[in-house]
Amino acid sequence: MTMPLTPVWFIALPLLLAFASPLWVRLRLLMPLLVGTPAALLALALGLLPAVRTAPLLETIVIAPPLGIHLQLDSASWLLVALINFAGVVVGAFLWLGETEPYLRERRAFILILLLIAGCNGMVLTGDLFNLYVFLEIAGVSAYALSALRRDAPALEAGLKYLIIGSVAAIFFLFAVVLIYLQTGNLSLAAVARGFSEIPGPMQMLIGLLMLIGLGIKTELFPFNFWVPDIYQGSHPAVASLYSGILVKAFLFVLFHLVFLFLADPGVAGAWLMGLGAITMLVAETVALRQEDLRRMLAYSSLGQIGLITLALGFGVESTTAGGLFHMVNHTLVKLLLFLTAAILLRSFVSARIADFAGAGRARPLAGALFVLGALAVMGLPPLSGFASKLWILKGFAEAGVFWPVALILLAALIEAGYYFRWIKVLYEPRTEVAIEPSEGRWAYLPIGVVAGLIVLLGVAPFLVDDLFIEGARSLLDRTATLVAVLGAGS
Amino acid sequence: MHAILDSLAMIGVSYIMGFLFYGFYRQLNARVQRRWGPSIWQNFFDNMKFFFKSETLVHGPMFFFGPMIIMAGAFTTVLFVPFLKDSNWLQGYSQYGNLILIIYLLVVGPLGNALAVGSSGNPFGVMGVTRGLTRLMGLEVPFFLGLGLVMLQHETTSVHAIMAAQDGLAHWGIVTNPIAFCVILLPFIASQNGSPFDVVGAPVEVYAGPRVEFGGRLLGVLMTQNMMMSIAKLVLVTDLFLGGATNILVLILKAFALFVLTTAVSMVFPRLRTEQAVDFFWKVPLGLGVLGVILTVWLPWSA
Amino acid sequence: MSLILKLFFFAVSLSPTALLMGWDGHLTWTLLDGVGLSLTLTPLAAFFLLLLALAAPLVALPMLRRPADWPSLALYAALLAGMQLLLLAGDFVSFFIGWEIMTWSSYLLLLRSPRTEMATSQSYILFNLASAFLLLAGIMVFYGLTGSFDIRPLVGPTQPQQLALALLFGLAFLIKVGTLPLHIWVPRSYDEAPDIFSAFLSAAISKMGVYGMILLLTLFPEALTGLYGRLLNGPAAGYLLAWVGVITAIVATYKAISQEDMKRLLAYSSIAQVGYITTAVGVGSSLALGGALYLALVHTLVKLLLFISVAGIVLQTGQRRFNDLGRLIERMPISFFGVLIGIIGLAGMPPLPGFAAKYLVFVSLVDARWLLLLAAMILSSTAAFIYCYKLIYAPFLGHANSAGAREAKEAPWPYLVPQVILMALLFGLGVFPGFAIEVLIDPVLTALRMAPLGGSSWAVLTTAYGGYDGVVLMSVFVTAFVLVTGLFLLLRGRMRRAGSPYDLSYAGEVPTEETPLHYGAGMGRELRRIPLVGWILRHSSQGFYLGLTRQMRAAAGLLGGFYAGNPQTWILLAVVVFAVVLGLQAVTGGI
Amino acid sequence: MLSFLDEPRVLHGIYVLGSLTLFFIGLYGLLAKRHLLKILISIAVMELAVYLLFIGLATSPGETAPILSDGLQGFVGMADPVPQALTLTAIVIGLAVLGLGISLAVQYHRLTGKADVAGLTELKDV
Amino acid sequence: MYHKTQREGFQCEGSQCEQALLETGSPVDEARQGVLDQLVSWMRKRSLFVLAYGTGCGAIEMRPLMTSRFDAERFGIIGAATPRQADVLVISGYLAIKTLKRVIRSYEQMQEPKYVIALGSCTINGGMYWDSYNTVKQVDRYLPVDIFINGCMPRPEALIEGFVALQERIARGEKGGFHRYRENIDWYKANQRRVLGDQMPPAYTYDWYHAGGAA
Repeated sequence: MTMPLTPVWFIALPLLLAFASPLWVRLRLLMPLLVGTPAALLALALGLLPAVRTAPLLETIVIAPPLGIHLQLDSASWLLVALINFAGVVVGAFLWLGETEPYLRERRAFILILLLIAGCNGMVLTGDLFNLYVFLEIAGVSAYALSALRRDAPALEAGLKYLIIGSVAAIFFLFAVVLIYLQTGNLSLAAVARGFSEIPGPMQMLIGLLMLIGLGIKTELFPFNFWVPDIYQGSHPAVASLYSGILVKAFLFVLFHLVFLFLADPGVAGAWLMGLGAITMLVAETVALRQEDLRRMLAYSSLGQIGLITLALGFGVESTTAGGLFHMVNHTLVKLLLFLTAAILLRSFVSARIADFAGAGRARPLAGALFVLGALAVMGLPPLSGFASKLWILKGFAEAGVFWPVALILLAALIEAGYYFRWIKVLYEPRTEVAIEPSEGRWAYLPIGVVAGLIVLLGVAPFLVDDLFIEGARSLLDRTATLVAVLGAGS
Repeated sequence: MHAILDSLAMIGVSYIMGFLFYGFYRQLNARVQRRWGPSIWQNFFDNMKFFFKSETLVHGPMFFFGPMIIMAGAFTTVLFVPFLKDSNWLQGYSQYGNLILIIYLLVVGPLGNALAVGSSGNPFGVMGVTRGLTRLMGLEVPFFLGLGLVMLQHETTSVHAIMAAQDGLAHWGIVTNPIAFCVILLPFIASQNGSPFDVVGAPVEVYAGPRVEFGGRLLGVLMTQNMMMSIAKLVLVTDLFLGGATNILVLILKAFALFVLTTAVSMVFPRLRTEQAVDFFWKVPLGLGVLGVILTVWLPWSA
Repeated sequence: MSLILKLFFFAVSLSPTALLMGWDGHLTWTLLDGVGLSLTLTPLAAFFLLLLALAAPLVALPMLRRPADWPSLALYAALLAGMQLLLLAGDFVSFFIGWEIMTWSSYLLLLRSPRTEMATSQSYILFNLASAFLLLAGIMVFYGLTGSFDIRPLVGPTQPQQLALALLFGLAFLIKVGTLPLHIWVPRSYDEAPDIFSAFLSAAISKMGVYGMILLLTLFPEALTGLYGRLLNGPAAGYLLAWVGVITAIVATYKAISQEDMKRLLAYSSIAQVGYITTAVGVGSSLALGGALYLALVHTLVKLLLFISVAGIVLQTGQRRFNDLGRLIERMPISFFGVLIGIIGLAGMPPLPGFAAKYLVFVSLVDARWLLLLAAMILSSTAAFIYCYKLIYAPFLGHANSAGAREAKEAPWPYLVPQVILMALLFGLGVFPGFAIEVLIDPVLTALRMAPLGGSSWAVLTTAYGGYDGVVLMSVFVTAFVLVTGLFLLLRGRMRRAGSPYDLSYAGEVPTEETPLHYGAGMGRELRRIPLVGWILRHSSQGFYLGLTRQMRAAAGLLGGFYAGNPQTWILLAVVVFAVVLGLQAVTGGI
Repeated sequence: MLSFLDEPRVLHGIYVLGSLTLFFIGLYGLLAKRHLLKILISIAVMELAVYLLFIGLATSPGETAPILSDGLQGFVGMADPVPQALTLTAIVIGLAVLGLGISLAVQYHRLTGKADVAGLTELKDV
Repeated sequence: MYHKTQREGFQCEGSQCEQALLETGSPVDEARQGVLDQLVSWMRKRSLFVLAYGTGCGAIEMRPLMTSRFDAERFGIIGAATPRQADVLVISGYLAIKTLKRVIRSYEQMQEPKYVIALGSCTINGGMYWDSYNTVKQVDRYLPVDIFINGCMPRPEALIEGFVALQERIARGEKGGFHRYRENIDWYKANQRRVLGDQMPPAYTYDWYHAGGAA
């Protein structure tokens, strides 16, 4: 039996494997499959790359015309898919090799993580508004459950908070979808995009706002992101790394995909998003200055980076968009690195309070060094990958002669340095009484090390991959090409 | 050979001028105070007595070498100041130096000696050194500003060139650049350790200051270099403002005139505290200097 | 194994030297779409590379002492790599990359010291990153103007553009060199850094700011003159810069005098020295730039020497405060000579090259007719004598004030070898002031299209305003010294060695070990009574930055209040935003 | 007499009003009630409002349910089937979320004895 | 008329040495008769730096010496601030035991050649303090006095006369008191110790003399 290697596997495979989990438990294949599934998907993505680079892959699974599931794998979504699955591999490997807490190595976690990956893949790939809602909810539900997995008070609290705010977001999003359908009679993204300009202005406005709030909560933009630090704090850092690395990226992609696709002239919406991004960035970085809890600090830092990416993508110029996509990738890598390192440190030092971390870097040199590397990368210091993407973004702004984002980005980076270096300093505080316990799970460093290697590699030689991002940016920005590809030349 | 003879002559001249001038100063001081005063050779006697003290206490190698450094600095300073213009004699090595170098050379020796003072371990000496350095800090600012005006006027730092430009009374620096002369006059007195600014070595206040531990032959060395250094400074100012001298008599005359002027100031003013002195330098002479700068550089009719 | 690693590391520290000798090419490395690094060695960069080549191995040698701190060594290697990249940069991207690598690796090295405090490390990294980000902003403006990252003069920029560039770049470099309102990171970090690394911080890293400033001048068609025309005989924009430099020098000098800790004193003195360099750059003439480069060279040598000597003292005595040291001259004679030569160079005294450098700057100020600046600079450089004296008196002379100082031994050889080398270099440069001009500085000036200073021989320093002969000066002085000492010893009479350090003339009293005889920390305290100095010492820009930090934290608390609520608040906020935007749209006529 | 109610505009207007009312009731509950279960119920009410709106507006009076049964081969005279299908899916999803939420709330109550949304204070800025 | 006490005893190592000391004049230094020596002596004579130690009421008589009325500077006599620079130590008046220590210290810090002039009766025999428990009666036992100037107190004119007498001695090349101090250091130290007990000043000079006095 030959199975066609189509994008549908990105969704189908994790779902199938997740629901067959009792079998894997029996076969003791749970952990290998947790790594293997995203790895296989990553391999699939790499295999599809040449094809995607020539033309977007479209796939429609017809249930009954016009009902069906449209999947669309173009250069931009390919980046996201590859990223999501890579992150899945890393986190899976960390959970497997790192001897983490048992509840993360059980069947439930297995199912939820695979569901999360499937949901994210689906969101990125789908060409259909309602499916988008469905995948959004799949990802959402699995995320709520993942947060609460530890089942102690903080975890349950995080899960509940996440669930409440996430459901509200989903309702707003659903509302927007309903309105769109009622106005255009279509759910296919391309078809909606074609008809979107014919919707009356106020209704467009209303839809836009609903969409903005729904996705804004999910993408963690400023006035809607107050829940984030609580959730990141309550969840296991490895799970938080998935949120920050995968989930938000997928939502961000969706947000901009919709903006660039629906609006013939994304200028106004782009300006709004840039403004939101800038505010998100500055507010988050500022608030992070006072954080005494490692996980919260990383959460705020995530918010800041999301703001930066929003700012870059909102500008809608090829070079900033490519930079923004690149930064997405870098941020995922860095947050994987930081959160997983934080997981290691938390295991050794129990508390996440800054005061308890004094001297941790001296007691755990490798973890300390990795944390420092991640911090340097997240601040965009060369020769690490964060620098290359930031430079790309800044260059895009400079080319366009718009300098206020440059100033804000640099200001935010400075504020960011203010707290990251505070943590680094504390990590290397001279303190003699740090008990050096034998470190368990040395293998946990392997996936982190791979990520660190990638960060350095992408920082030193970003030219290896920059074509991908340029193509991704083009396909994200080029509305007509997408429409033509999906709907045919006549549309 | 000529160079050696010339150098020896310069050292000799400056030494003789030194003790005679200071002898004169003591005489004059006594007469002002209605005393007879010591003989004009008194400084020579004092100096020689110290040179022939049969015992000299040292506190260690650095203590010994300090006076040697200051003496060598004095010799070097003297040799880098041209005593005469248009003459082969009494030139030393002045064509290899310049005004700024001389100003700095004036400080080299004292700083070398300050090491000796420090190594003696006597806190009073170090206190004196600090006061000296503080005073130096105060006086150098207007002093150098005045010299800067002169350098600007002649567009050179070479003392020879400045001297050569002052042919005839009408071209003397004191005539062509009176402000600069006024600016440097008081700092000059201070740099000579003259009376209103002589708190550095005040016996009552800091127990003789930097010299507190020096006795015997080392003190003799210090006295000698002090006299020579004074003469070097006098000759320098003579060169810059009084047109230099073509022969030794004129030199002595001019330097003596200048000396009398500074002496007159010294004798009538009471001693200032260090910080008063510094504050004074930064107000009056420096203010005058700023005025000079405004007049010569900033105003539209100036070059 | 460890020996091989150490040898390898030492070889790494020689890499700037190798680069200086062997580099004759051009290397490019594509980074991104449209962004490439191009590496070339310009004469200006070569001059600063020379400084790095001097500093790197001399600092590496003491760092290699057992037990080696491997992370430090690795970071030091990264630092060297970054600085070489910075110097080789032919375009701003590689310049910036080098700059940033230098920043973070030096920061991490700073953390290796057990004494570093949070405030220190934070101020170090924040100021340096602010500098880096200003630089990046400037680079972006530059890129916006020219469409390329290559370092080359602007063609026909308008005045606002020039001003924007000059401000951004200028501020970046001024932070790095640590001029006045931006200096507060310097003293703390130089003080608390690992003792040996302080030498490198002061000698090499601060010079990169100087390099940047001179590089900045080359970006504009007419350097500083093009910006706001001329004032008297120099560039008007430079007049401002020069005052910044001089005021920095004055304030830092007084702060240095009032310090009670050796390394902090040296830190303030570094600020002051770099202030002179800033002034010289501000004057911008060929004489002044020559002076600036010369000062940079001398300052590198001198600060290496002083910091390494001081590191040796700290290592052997465990003390770093002036009050706790004293009378080390008998126990650490070589270090004594190191510090002695160092302070002579620092004070700019004639036989050593510090004088040549200062001479050039003074003359350039006279040439530019900026006499007030000249006076201000003299104020600072004569006041510097006081802290120079303090620096040699308090540790080496006077009385030993702690057990550590009483029982110290001479520093180990890895500390002494660099000192001896540096002393020899300083001495040689002092005797041949023209050597540095002709071999090191003139090529740079020629490359910058300025008149070379020239000179008839290596012994002579020549300017249009007159010069001096180092060989004659040195021989006269040495002859005089030998003669005087010889004659003195010919005089008859006994020399009597004092019976003990306490054999002092002390108003008939008998001082003992308990008597407070050491004047170390108190030295210069009475300067406070001078109104101007008192005013300077009473004021600090630290309060401003503390206030800024407080305000930032307050803002963080305020904004953090949003994040402290419960889900209902969050939803309410979202709904309110929704309603407000909708309402606004309705009011403005959208719906 | 009440036939004007059958006019699509009026009917749709009623649907809109009704569902919006429901939506705001849900929103009120969400914002004002403090018990966790009440909040979850409010969310369900809000969701319900959206479903109702969708179904209501997508169906005009007189259309039959879009069920392809014997003899009916095309979508003639039927309501648009898509909203129906979508709403069904959404209800399922909503149910799942609600179920998860209630189970979390119950667990939380068992663990801490609290059921107040304002009592979720374990996670906060320090 | 001496008041003998236990503290200030005359029971030294034999009254012979004491007697011999008192009778020893100041013979001309045999070794110093060359032209240069005469010249040097003449210079020394013309320049006397005085360390005026204001031990007692004599201090008040020292001041007019330098003023316009008496003008000691015409003899080359001028004050010195520190013992290191001084040639002459003037003990002006009675010497309390507490002061003695300082005076000895100051004297030992002076560089040779050095001379001591003692003013007033108190330094000779205790004067009006003849029965005081804490006053040194006979300074000559503790320091080698070159010139006593008697009177209570001597007027500045007398002081000048004393100085001139000292100058004549110096010009003649007579051995100064410091020779005596050097040669009889043990005796002097014993006397001093008897008075001062454990308050003795440091033995730098003693050690130096015993080491042979060569650097």
